[in-house]
Amino acid sequence: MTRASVVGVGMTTFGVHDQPLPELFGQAALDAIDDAGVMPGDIDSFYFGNAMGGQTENDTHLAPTLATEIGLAGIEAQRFEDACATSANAFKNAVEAVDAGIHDTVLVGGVERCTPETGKGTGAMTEIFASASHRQYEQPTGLTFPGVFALLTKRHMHDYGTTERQLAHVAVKNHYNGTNNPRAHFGTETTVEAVLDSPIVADPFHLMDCCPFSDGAAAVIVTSDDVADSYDEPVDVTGVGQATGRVPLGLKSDIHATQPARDATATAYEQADTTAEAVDFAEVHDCFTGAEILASEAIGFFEDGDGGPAAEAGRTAADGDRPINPSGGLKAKGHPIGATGVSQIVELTEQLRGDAGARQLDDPTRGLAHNLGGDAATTVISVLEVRG
Amino acid sequence: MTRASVVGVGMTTFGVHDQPLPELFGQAALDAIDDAGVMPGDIDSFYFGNAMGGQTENDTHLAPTLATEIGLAGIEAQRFEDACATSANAFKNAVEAVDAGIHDTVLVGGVERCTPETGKGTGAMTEIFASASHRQYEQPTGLTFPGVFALLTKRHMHDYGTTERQLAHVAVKNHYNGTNNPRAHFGTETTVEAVLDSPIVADPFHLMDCCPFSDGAAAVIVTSDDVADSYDEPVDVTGVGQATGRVPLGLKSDIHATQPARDATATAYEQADTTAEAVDFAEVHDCFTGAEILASEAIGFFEDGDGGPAAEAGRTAADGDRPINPSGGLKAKGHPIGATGVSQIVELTEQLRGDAGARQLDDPTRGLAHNLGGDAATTVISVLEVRG
Amino acid sequence: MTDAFNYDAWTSALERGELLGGRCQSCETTFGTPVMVCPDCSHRGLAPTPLAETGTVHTVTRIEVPPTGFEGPFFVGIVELEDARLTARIEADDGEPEIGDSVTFAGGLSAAPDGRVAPLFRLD
Amino acid sequence: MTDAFNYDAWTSALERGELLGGRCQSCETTFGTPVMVCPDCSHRGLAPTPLAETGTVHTVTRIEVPPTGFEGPFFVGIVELEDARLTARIEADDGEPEIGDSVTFAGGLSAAPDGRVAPLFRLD
Ligand SMILES: [Zn+2]
Ligand SMILES: [Zn+2]
Repeated sequence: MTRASVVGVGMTTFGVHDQPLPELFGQAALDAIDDAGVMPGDIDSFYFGNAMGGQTENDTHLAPTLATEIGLAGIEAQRFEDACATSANAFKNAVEAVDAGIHDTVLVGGVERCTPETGKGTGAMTEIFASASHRQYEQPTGLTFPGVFALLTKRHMHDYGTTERQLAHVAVKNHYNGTNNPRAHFGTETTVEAVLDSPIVADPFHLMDCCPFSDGAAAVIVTSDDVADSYDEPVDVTGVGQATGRVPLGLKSDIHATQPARDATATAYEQADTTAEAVDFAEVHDCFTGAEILASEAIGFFEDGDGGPAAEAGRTAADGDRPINPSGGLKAKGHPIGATGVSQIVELTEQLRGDAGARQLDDPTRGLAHNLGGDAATTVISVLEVRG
Repeated sequence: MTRASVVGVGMTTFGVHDQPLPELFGQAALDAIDDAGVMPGDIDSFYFGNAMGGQTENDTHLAPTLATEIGLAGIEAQRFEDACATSANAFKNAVEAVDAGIHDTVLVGGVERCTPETGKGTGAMTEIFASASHRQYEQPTGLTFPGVFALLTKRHMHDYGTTERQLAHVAVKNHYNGTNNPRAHFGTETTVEAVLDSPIVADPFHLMDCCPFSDGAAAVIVTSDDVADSYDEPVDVTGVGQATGRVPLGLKSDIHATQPARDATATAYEQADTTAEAVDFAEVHDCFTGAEILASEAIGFFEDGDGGPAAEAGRTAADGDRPINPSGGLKAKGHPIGATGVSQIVELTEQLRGDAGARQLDDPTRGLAHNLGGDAATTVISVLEVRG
Repeated sequence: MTDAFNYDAWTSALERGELLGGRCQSCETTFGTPVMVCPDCSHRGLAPTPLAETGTVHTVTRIEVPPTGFEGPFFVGIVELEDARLTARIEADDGEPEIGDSVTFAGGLSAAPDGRVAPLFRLD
Repeated sequence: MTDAFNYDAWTSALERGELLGGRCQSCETTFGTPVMVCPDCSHRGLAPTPLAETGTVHTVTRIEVPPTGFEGPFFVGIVELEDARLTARIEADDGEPEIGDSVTFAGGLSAAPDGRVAPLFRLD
């Protein structure tokens, strides 16, 4: 069952940008509008994601400012913030709105600047990212975001025998995929040895296990199923699930299950009337290599504990049987927080249209996006399909 | 036409609180749940507003943390930020969702801490509030938020002859109303002379023309019209409009029209099939006394230019013909940014139920809430009515 | 489309002491600051154009309680330069700027703690 | 309901060198940190209860790149104290704490730049 359709996509390169947030977002949004061929007057509402503009740039209340920049002043608009799941949550709310008939056509997008262009260095950004962990029960320990996923991954390694080498294979694969993506932050290959030789950030994660700080923007035009027919290349959204989980970490039953991802996946598969087996590829939230392993299990691509060996065996490569992150993922494509969720929708759309250029997979018909926030306590899962 | 119903309300006192955001919010949310008598398992989604927790307390990704605190871990959740219109926008999205059948019953709420309990003093908070004005074209001038509304109000004074004395009457009336509200930040009366004798913050605004920095939380349970019948005291939401406007100020055609408020009001009245004349009272966003004058005209309570004289003549007092801010408004009740929009819904609900105690108006049947963000570039207007 | 008129172009000009606005190449309206799409007619791409250097005060306030890093008091106003408006600092040798007063552009002012420049006008 | 067990009670105890958890008065589960509603059974109001002072490392990481204001490297882990878990600093005289290692509560640590206290454990 089609819940909504994506009829236009736009995205800046991810990397280092010195433009203000409104202009950076404007590039992606105008590209999405042009790609769809939508008349601005036909856009009913603006679902916007930005995670940390207040902290990094003293810039809030951005929705009306961005709308003005792209000629949509006056439009209904709302800004979402759900840590790294920010713009996927905007997307989920937009899909629900057009599915329920609240709107016919909406603009969904996100923007973020995380590089030193904001004036903030690694220590300050590490502190800002830590704001997504529990203020009272986690931040005072000095826990960082690499540290959060390190805790989950170390327990996964203990329980299943996942190795640092397997983690490194995730980075190697995603860097390779990034070389085929002209919008990727990193366009160079790496090796298992280079990953393992890079300095430790939070063990078991080396620097090369971590996604970069990136600047960038992504936008999509979402319409209702019936309106979609009037557009050239609609791609259908057949399921969107979202769930939260317990915070802080000490309250979770099984820390590496990333239970919200499992709950959201179950919802999305049920809506789409599909199963993991029938999903051809996925874009998952590989903020750290270990996060991709956990995600590959949570979305049902592999049994629990098989994620590490599968990565090492090349099963998640673009030419493997379970491709994950053909875009390069957060690791190589980059991770401008509030833009990441929608950038996954852009990648799914381009792959399903057959428009993905050098990184095009072999005729996929169904893709999944997995975007998480915080310690995965917010996770959004979206299933997109070639229009039937 | 009923779009949704409010079946439970909860709110902390507004003032100075030293609890963490999750516990402060928890008080209001559990009170709303108890007031409704809703089973936690019947709550489908959580629409949450917080404007500046990242900037004031390095606390983001709050929705799952707050859900955990009140026993709702796992629930779908999303955080909104639209400056001072933050939680009214959460409310608007929630009303749309239950109206369209996406959810049956949702929790909507907001929380904020703005007092020096966060560790931030007046200069730092003034800088944080300025983040809602244009980063590139307004902040570098040193423009503050009192300054923004001072610019609008000065032009209104020039065009219509509005006086500082009329502005002061707004403060006097709202302080008086606050003495009848046990949850108000300020519980003392003031005088026109005391307002005019208080130091200038940004002319024409004296300190006593400005709302305080407050901490607090507010929450409501919103259900679909048909589910509402199973609750004791539903109050119906018959219209919710939201609109944005141009940013920065230099692009607006008529700066004191607060055009988004007029657009959102038109939408809300049309949905509710009503007019300003048929609205018995309003809670409006009086962050500064001048803002209440502009709002009273934008919502159609008075012709343009008549807002000042009407305030001076006592027409907006609780016993006037057009009562505005019987709660004391932001000026006396307080303004914990992300909680303000929902706290207006709490006041409307209590007034329409006849539960407002010493500040109860004479049998009102229809009330309006006006909550704006930034320079009014986001405005949400809600119309609530006694259930027919 | 000519070279985009954007924040970088606007602020670079201001740092050089030039005040540029954006002129819509379709409806010919001039705006005091850059914007990617014309707010009046939805045309994309405004062209940089020198703004009138004298104009009037559309509205003004004296900020007595400034944000951290700024020294108060000072005047901020919206100035009207032919059909364009923008937010600016206004200085006066004595007296206070009032609505309708004439002002003249006096360069860029770097008063913000991060060094960002704002337009400065002086009361005539 | 007894006096609410909240952050203030938890952190005040930690500052005195006491480690309190919250015990659900309905399902009797113990949690390492306060929460207003029992996550397991939805009962309201956990009662403060002293946590076991020795336990095991459930998971741990060595933070080499700390946030501003913290001095690295240091170890952060989740410690398991009977049925309760919480996030804590772990110190080791030599060697590295590993999953399954025994640890003992060693008071509150004020390492955060804002002075907030965190539980500190030492490797046995
Ligand atoms: Zn034009
Ligand atoms: Zn229990």
